[in-house]
Amino acid sequence: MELKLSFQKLDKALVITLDGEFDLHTAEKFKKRVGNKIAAGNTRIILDLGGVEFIDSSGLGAILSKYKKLDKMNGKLIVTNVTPQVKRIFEVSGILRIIDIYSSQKEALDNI
Amino acid sequence: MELKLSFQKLDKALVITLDGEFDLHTAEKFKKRVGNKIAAGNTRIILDLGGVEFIDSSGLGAILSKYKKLDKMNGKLIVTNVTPQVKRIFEVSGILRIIDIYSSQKEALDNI
Amino acid sequence: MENKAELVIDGVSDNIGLARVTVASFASQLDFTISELEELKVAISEAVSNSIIHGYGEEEGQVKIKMRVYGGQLEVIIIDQGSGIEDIDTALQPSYTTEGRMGLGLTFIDSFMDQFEIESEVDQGTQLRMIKIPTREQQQVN
Amino acid sequence: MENKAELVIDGVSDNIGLARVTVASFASQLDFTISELEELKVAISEAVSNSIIHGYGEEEGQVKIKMRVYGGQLEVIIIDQGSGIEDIDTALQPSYTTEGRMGLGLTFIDSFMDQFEIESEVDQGTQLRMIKIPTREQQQVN
Ligand SMILES: Nc1ncnc2c1ncn2[C@@H]1O[C@H](COP(=O)(O)OP(=O)(O)O)[C@@H](O)[C@H]1O
Ligand SMILES: Nc1ncnc2c1ncn2[C@@H]1O[C@H](COP(=O)(O)OP(=O)(O)O)[C@@H](O)[C@H]1O
Repeated sequence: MELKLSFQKLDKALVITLDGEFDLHTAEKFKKRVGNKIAAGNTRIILDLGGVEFIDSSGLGAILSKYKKLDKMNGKLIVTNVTPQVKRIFEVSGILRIIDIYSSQKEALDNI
Repeated sequence: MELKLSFQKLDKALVITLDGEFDLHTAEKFKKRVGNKIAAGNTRIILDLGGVEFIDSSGLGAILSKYKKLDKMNGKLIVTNVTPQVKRIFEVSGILRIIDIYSSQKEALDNI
Repeated sequence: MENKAELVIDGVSDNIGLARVTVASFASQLDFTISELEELKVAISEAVSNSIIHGYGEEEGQVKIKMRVYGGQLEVIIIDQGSGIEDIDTALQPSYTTEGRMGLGLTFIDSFMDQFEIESEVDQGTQLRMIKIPTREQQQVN
Repeated sequence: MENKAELVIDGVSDNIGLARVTVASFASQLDFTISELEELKVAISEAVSNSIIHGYGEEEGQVKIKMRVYGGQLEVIIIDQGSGIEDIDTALQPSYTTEGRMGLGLTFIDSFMDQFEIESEVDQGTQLRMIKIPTREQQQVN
């Protein structure tokens, strides 16, 4: 049960694509690696969740903590390509009122 | 963990397509349903194993018992579309010396 | 027909995925939809994570997951011998957390399972019992 | 790092798939290839089937599956409290079966696992211990 992170640096933003399962076990790795990218000056982040097969409140918490961190720095974190399971978790948690979801990377880029 | 059987009656043979996992649990169902088809006069059978994701010695035993039954009746049972896992099990068991495997339904039909 | 199984895991986060996979595989003998199995997985993930983080924290310990199918429903009981919960009513409030987390685990379990109960004693441990019934089954019954 | 888990199932054929899935999921923390995981699943399937058919037959009983990862290898121990094996050497012969089956279960286990041992006592039960080591791991060591 792993979570793979890939990074793509664009002019306007850093796109981080996640593949795998996002739970307590993999949240640590996510927080550390994304934390490093933020520390290195990437304050506009698009999270592509198209490959996330599972997420629970630990995964959600990891995303929210990076959102808050960036928000404080006047940066931005938005999300794209959510699967139905991820969407459901975003809805039930109420996090949709905080983090914006876009249906494609292109749309996300237009709005970051 | 199920095994789905579908039947296609052709002029020369009955094609039985299997999908799922073929173990002790599903072997019973296979034996009963294929036994009924044989009793109903289908003595030339092509087993399409393209959808078999798992097989062990119980699944193999179920196939062999139908092969033997048909052999005694001057009928025939051949196999097609084996996945690498199934092939491996056929090889290690030595059953390749008894039951013929063909790489496509067409080739199987030409040889039944 | 009744059927049961029990999984005991070391209380480390590596094994949370194992718990999800095992329970979902056991549950597949009932007529759950894919999306119901997803909900079940979330509930299992939350409960096992709670036992690991809150129950055991830095301590070592094991988490027991009892599964049973009877009367067309799935029962899962998750047991730890960890720190226990002082005030269950407070713990159940959405956003309440003692560890700077989301405070959503028990809320998700409540949303995604048909029934759940907690028994807990401080320093003894926590037992969470959950029931899930396939909707297709419920419709047949009513 | 060591990690362990234990699955106990009712000894019915419905649960053989569950045993395969659980062990394969636990094993995935090591660097097994897909085809090694397939081999592992066959071995588990054979061992659990043996406990159900030969160990318990018409009787009810439970099968315990202990999994452990240590030193880069996977250990699986499968235990029943069934009829036991009278003569292990004979049971190990390819094609030997007492139930009109293939007599290939133990042969497959021997082919697909790196190591296995059987302990058995008549009317007490059978314990089968198996080890599998990822080839990629073995290559690194040698
Ligand atoms: N198994 C457990 N052992 C001890 N405390 C628990 C356990 N499960 C839940 N709790 C307590 O209940 C609180 C709320 O749990 P939960 O809703 O899952 O939120 P979170 O895990 O995000 O804190 C936890 O913060 C913890 O104090
Ligand atoms: N768990 C067990 N309990 C009792 N007898 C067993 C057990 N496992 C194996 N045996 C005996 O060993 C024989 C050979 O086993 P195996 O090679 O798996 O072939 P098969 O299951 O096809 O008979 C069985 O027929 C049975 O007599």
